Amino acid sequence: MLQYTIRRLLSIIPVMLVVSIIVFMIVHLTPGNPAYLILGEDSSAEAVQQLEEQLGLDQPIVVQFFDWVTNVFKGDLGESVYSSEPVLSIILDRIGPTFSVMLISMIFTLVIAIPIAIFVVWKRQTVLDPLFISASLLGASIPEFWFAMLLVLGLGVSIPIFPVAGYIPIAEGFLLWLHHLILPAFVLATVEIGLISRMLRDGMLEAVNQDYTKTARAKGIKESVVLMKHVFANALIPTTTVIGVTIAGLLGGTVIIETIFTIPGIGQLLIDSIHRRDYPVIQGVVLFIAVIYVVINLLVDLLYGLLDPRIRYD
Amino acid sequence: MSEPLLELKDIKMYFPIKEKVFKKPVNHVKAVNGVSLTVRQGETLGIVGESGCGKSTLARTIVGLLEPSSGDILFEGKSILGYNKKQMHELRRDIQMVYQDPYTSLNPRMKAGEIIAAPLKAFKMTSNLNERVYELLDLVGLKREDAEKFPHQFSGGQRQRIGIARALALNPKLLILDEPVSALDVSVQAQVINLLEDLQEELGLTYVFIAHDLSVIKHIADKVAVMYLGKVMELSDSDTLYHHSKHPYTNALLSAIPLPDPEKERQRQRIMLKGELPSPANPPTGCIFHTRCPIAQESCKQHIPVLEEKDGSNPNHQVACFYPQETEAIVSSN
Amino acid sequence: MLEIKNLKTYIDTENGTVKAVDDVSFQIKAGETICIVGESGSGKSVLAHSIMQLNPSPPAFHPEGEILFEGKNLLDVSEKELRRVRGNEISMIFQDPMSSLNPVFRVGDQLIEAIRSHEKVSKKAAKKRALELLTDVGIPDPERRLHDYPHQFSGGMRQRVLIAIALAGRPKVLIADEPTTALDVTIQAQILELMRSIQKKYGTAIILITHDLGVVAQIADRVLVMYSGRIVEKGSVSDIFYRSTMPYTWSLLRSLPRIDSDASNRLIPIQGQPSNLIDRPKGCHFQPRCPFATKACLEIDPSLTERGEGHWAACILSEEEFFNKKQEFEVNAQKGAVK
Amino acid sequence: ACGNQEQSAGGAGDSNEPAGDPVEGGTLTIAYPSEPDTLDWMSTGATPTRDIAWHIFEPLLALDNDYQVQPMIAEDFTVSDDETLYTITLRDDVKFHDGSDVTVDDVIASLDRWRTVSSVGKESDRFIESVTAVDDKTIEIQLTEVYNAFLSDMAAPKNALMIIPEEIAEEAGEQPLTPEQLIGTGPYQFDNWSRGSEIVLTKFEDYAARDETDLGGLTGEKVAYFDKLDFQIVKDPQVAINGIKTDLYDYALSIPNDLYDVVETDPSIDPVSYINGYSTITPDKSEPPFDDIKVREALNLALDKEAIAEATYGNSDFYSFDGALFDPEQTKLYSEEGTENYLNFDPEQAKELLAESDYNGESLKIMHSNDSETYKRISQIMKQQLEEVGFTIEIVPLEWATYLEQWSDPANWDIVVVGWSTRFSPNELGMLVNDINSSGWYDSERWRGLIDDWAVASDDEARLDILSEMNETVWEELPFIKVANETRLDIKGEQVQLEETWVGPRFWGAWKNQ
Amino acid sequence: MLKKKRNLVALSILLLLTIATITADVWLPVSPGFIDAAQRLLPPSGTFWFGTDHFGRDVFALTVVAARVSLTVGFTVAVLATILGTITGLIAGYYKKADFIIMRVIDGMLAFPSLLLALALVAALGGSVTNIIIALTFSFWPVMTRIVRSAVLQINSVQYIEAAKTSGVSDPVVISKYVLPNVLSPIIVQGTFIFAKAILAEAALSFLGVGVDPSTPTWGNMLQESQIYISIAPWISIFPGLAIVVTVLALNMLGDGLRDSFDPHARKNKKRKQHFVKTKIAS
Ligand SMILES: Nc1ncnc2c1ncn2[C@@H]1O[C@H](COP(=O)(O)OP(=O)(O)OP(=O)(O)O)[C@@H](O)[C@H]1O
Ligand SMILES: Nc1ncnc2c1ncn2[C@@H]1O[C@H](COP(=O)(O)OP(=O)(O)OP(=O)(O)O)[C@@H](O)[C@H]1O
Ligand SMILES: [Mg+2]
Ligand SMILES: [Mg+2]
Repeated sequence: MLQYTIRRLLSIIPVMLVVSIIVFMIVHLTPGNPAYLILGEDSSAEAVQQLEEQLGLDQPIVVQFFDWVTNVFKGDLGESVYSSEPVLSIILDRIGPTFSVMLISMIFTLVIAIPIAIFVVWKRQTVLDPLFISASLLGASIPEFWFAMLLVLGLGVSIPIFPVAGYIPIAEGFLLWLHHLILPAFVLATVEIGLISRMLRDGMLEAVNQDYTKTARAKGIKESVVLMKHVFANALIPTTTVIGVTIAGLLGGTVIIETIFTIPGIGQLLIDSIHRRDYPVIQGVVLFIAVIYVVINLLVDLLYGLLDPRIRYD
Repeated sequence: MSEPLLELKDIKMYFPIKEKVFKKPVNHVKAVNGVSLTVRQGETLGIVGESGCGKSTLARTIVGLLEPSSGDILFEGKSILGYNKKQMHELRRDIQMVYQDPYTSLNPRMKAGEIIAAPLKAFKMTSNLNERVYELLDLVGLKREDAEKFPHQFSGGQRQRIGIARALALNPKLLILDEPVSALDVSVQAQVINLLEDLQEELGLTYVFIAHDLSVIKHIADKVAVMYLGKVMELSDSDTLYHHSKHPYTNALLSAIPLPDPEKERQRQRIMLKGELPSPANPPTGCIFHTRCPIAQESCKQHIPVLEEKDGSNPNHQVACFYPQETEAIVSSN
Repeated sequence: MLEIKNLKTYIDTENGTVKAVDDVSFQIKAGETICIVGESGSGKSVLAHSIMQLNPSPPAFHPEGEILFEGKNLLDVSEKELRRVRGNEISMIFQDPMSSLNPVFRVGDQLIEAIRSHEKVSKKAAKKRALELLTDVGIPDPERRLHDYPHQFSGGMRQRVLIAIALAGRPKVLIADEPTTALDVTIQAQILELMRSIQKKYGTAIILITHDLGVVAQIADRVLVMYSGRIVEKGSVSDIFYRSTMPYTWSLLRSLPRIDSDASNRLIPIQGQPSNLIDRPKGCHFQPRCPFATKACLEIDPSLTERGEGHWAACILSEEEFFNKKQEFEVNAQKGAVK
Repeated sequence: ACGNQEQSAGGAGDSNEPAGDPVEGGTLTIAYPSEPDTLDWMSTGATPTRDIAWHIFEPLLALDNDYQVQPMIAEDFTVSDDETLYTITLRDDVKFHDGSDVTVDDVIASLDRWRTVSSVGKESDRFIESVTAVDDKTIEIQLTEVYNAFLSDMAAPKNALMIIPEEIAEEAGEQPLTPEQLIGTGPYQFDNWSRGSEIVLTKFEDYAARDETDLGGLTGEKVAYFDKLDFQIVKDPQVAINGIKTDLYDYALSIPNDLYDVVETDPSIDPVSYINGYSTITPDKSEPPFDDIKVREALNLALDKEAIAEATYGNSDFYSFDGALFDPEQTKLYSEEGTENYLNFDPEQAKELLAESDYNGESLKIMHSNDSETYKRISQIMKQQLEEVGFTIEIVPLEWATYLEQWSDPANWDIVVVGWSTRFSPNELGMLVNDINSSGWYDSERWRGLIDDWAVASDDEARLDILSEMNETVWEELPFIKVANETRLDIKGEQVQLEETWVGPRFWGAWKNQ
Repeated sequence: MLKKKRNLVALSILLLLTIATITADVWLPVSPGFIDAAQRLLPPSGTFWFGTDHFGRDVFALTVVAARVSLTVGFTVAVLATILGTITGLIAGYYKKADFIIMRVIDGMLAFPSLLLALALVAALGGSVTNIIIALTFSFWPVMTRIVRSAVLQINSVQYIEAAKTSGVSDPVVISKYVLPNVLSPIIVQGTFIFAKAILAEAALSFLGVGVDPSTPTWGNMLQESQIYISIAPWISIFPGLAIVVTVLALNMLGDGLRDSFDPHARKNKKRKQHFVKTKIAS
């Protein structure tokens, strides 16, 4: 198991390399130049050139790439072109809010999706099922910024239950933190609830007809227990996969929510850095997201082993 | 006696136990662990044995789906293992396989006619394609209209016939049948067996016939190999085996066959095997059967018996046992 | 002890209503073994599931019939009552041991769950009982095995665990649906032996569904032959094997390759297509495939008639007629040679 | 409100007289729509930088409420009779946020930096001969020739001559100041900048206010009532409004004018408005077709500025039609003369002119930066209007960084739509002032002559003449086409008391009622 | 029966929309982009069914015309991502040797925020429909690859594939005639899902200012432009929002229907299959 984990972690390297090359190419081939941006419209050509030299942007792109990769291997992601802060510390500053939203939205998703799925499977022969499918689709087909706006107007302004925007670090109080996260997390969750409850439902419907489910029923166990224990446990593998991909996707995909709720997260950081052509930050963020992605997928794979004892990695 | 068509020489097939790409295998499943067999033109070799003893693996090795870990396979005297893609392709004309499961071995989205035509197309034998397909359908006792039906529109026995027609399309010399009737209900099973027998007679086919059911094997096979944990334990012509089996495992198998006759059945003595089938990843030392053998001796744990003839009278009867003993024939000669 | 009266189990599908069990009646006494044979899809499993009320419903429903267990009709009792019966009074072993254990829970937990679903016992006591049960069904080193997952068990061991689960509530009736199909003969023999010893010990009534007539010959007291959702013949094991008066049963037996006879005779399959449970032939359901069918068979749908003490068959032919036809047929078969 | 132009959001100004007695303490939370790249007010003319930086930094001289140059860090200043020697004395007690006193060396170093990094400073630099410290409170600046714009350049609120410590000025050189280098003399000091989230300023306890009362604008007595100014980056105006409604924010900038009605009807929100320059349509004059003045005339005649403004700005309180280069409020810079061409709208004549020209319907690119809703809208309406007279138009919205790069090559565009914030001297008229490479390639003897005249103009009257001439030149040569004067709409919570000035968001002298 | 009706409804909605948007120029009374400041922000009425927007444009006309780009983006992205994903997925699933390389690249692509790509492309080349399509294709393609691959892996050891191989059928034929048709169901479902997601993604990109050029109406940029009016002129955002929701719903229904209709015997087959496969589920 340990060996497997290590090996999987090592497989980050090829993924990283692919990601690095792509991101580096994209970032540097995109028009726009931080020197220009920093110095503004009226800057002189010499000043721009000087700044470019200072930032190392005058080097051939291959040299820049190797410099960067070498530094990354040494654990140095570089510094922001604008604030000169180390990229890593910028990312760490921003990851808190993003993780918080993700965490709460995942909790929402699970707390809502799981009972819904179980309920629908329980009532699988009734109209509830097609009704549910439509509802889950609806959740997934509402543009999220639109939904967020409506929610804010409703529950933030008209009936001011929740703050309309902002993020409070958990250090300043758990309840405050939570209070600020509920709306954004809920918006993110609506999309996922549809997806995950549907996955879970499909998995459970598959399991519900399996022989072991009949065995459980034949023991004389309550139907609700059969569903919640035997059927549910067997539907978890595909669901976990989806949750894994979803979490990874959330990392890069919370931009809109972060914008609407002014949460200073990774998504905002990424989009701001792109607009500013803050190359080291863009590269750092993408690399960081990729690492998290690989790690989450690894965790998901390891979780498989817990969820299904038949899957073993050793 | 006819020429050997297929010769297996000490075939071993080990599957590394590993889960992911980077992993070095720690151990191997010794699915087939040194099997040598000869099949002659026109005869039927039956293979029986416990579930998981390596029968299917052996079959898949013969048709080239698996590359054996060691050993050699001769077809018409030539080793086929070194064959390149093209030669392998040519070889497929001669060796065909019929699968256990009549449903899963047919592409559910192809019509019966297409399924049967697929090998013909693969070998570009497309002249008179339709005629040939009809001929094959006819051969296996299906109707022309059936060519237009999808697999799910057939009964189990009919599906198995499609599988056989597909296997026959290229006029193969050798047909490997991997439990072709296990999934079928007894009456359907009878249809398929009859068909196979007729075809053998008409086309002079050679069969390797794998089955669980010893009654079926007895019915169809000329020669039977009894496998246990990747090895052949006893090899003999069918009559001899059913009447004079010598290996304790064969004896146990035979004694466990329930007879469809309540009176005989209730008088029978069975040899109950103790213990569980050992794992093919860690087969027991010495004689692999010693852990369950009712007559195992201390020495069986150390030494490995070879498959050889024990009874001078019958050179075709080979046993891998230090203490071969004939049990009372379950098959009364009546 | 258990009596099935005119049971019908129909299943609604897109293509029509499947009459999977159509007017089936039989009864079973304590300590008795009944085997149900019949072709694939003739409704054996549905019948077994009906007794336990395990058919998914909808689409399954019972337009008619009673399942009387100790005087109560299981079709009428409350869900709660039914749960008490399930596992406790009547338990079932499903067709496939490989998939009938939940792969994600430990074997011990599944067994303990079965025990505790009926008896209010402590976990510890339940565990002790689980150990006993595993020992009973002959699993070596049960203490350790409790902590294993199903995939760590061999097929035979899994089957035995299922039996242990089925026995957890000390049921009065045990229904086993093809418990040995997936196993090879040596393990099959072990399992049958086990069932027999349990029956002796607890006086359990066993309903065994199987394709394997050898198993029937070995274990059954009485046999029910099903065809197309109906019982077409029932009687003692020798009635069926030696004195069958129903062409289907007779054909079935004839189509077996016999290991105990040396003649490598050609096998004699039943002609024609298996019956369709939605749209059944007119008259006798077996009539299109019956070698003895007459014009009358097209009209009359025969019901079970008594042919001897406890021996019933559904055929318009009398015992004598049947015997004659049989003779005639065999003579013809010999004459007509191979075709 | 003080000196608001008549057109300013109807009635909005009246309610915004500070009411009650000032309350000390508390935090003012401001929803700011975009994050500045830097807070170095000297090196960039960007509005976000300016709006925040002027709480931290102070210039030597500054404009008052009437756009008059007044001393700020300077105690006073005199100009010699030949108008080439400027003597500036410094106040005694001014301290930097790091506790050190402001000395002449700091001022000279700041001036030097200003001359190299500030676009306005660079303009002045051409005329500066020497800068000398006379004593530790006095400096003298000797010009090479008469340059009458020098004082207003030094007081310009854009790329300002802000005073920073000598070491920092030297260390930073041409590069923008880093957050650690943000040491100024203003009433608030830089505290912390969480990128992407907020910029926090705290009250500077040792602030040395000027003696006179608040002069409006950027000078006079400044009192910091708040302990903290918290500029939060809030990109979405809807969020900002919601935030004010729910007391999350106290003040929000750049609210779309269309939302004025929402704001006005809500008693908890007060509107704040002030002039904000104008948007322009600038053709590329180096290449066909717009190198041909006829085509430019056709362009001007084809544009119905009233329709453009209405569809762009919505509420008519927020725009006014005026072809002048400066705002009417800027009395000394304002001249209406010469703007007759401005509202000429005659599609028929445009068609004729176009027919006479060499333009043959080839597709023209309108480029704009996509971060501004205004440019986006103007481009779209313009497209419709231009196509009506026979132009073929393709709109190319670009992200700011790309826009900046594309902008310098005439091959990339034919027309750009870009906004000009309020300017305080012709020297600040961006692309008309700098070298022809950054002016949409406007190469005009006439215009250059006027700029030179401006430098030596002796008095206000002469200047107004030059300004009229400038207007005329612009509307005849059409280097760019002005759309309309814009008024910006900010909003604040009703409890926030502040004085409205042309400066915009200026939070000294402001307080929050409890 | 009920299902069939649902499919019919879904199909009619989509067809109607497609036809309406293609022929819009013919039947719409005014040019949909026509700006008329005098008619700004009018609520829905007899003349303007969906009201007017901040430019005085008819929201109904815009919604209809916007379908053009939105459906094009959705359709093209779905088709491209499906084709590319299916090809790579089939290859990765079928050839063990190619699997590792392909999957690492795909992992890299998956881990790569699509937003960055979209932004980069739009920054570099402008917000053209083509660029949006490229960016979205890149982000949906790897997901499709993963799904197809996993389906192929499942089916790889199914006997009819082996049977085909032993019959001498060549790899390309096995892949195209045996593997592909049997993994079509998840492909169709995922494909329609991508269609829906792409429409939403285009809207999201517009929201972030990197969508299709604002002078080309799309549902996405309509929503984006209208968001500040949500409290004063909600109709501007409600109708394009509804259009997205209805289209996505219809599509998903159609996708489900397509999957079912693709194999008319799906239910029957499934039962039979289970019946036979049961004994083979090994540990
Ligand atoms: N691809 C493989 N990788 C690893 N192990 C395998 C593989 N294929 C087969 N095995 C193992 O090899 C052994 C022999 O399998 P095989 O399928 O040949 O058995 P069998 O005799 O055909 O059994 P059955 O009667 O159940 O079909 C089993 O233990 C099986 O798990
Ligand atoms: N849920 C269901 N929906 C529709 N038809 C069903 C359902 N369950 C069973 N059937 C049908 O009912 C009939 C009887 O099935 P059953 O499983 O009882 O057969 P069986 O006799 O047990 O066959 P086997 O010997 O193959 O197990 C079959 O035709 C089957 O297709
Ligand atoms: Mg096998
Ligand atoms: Mg069954």
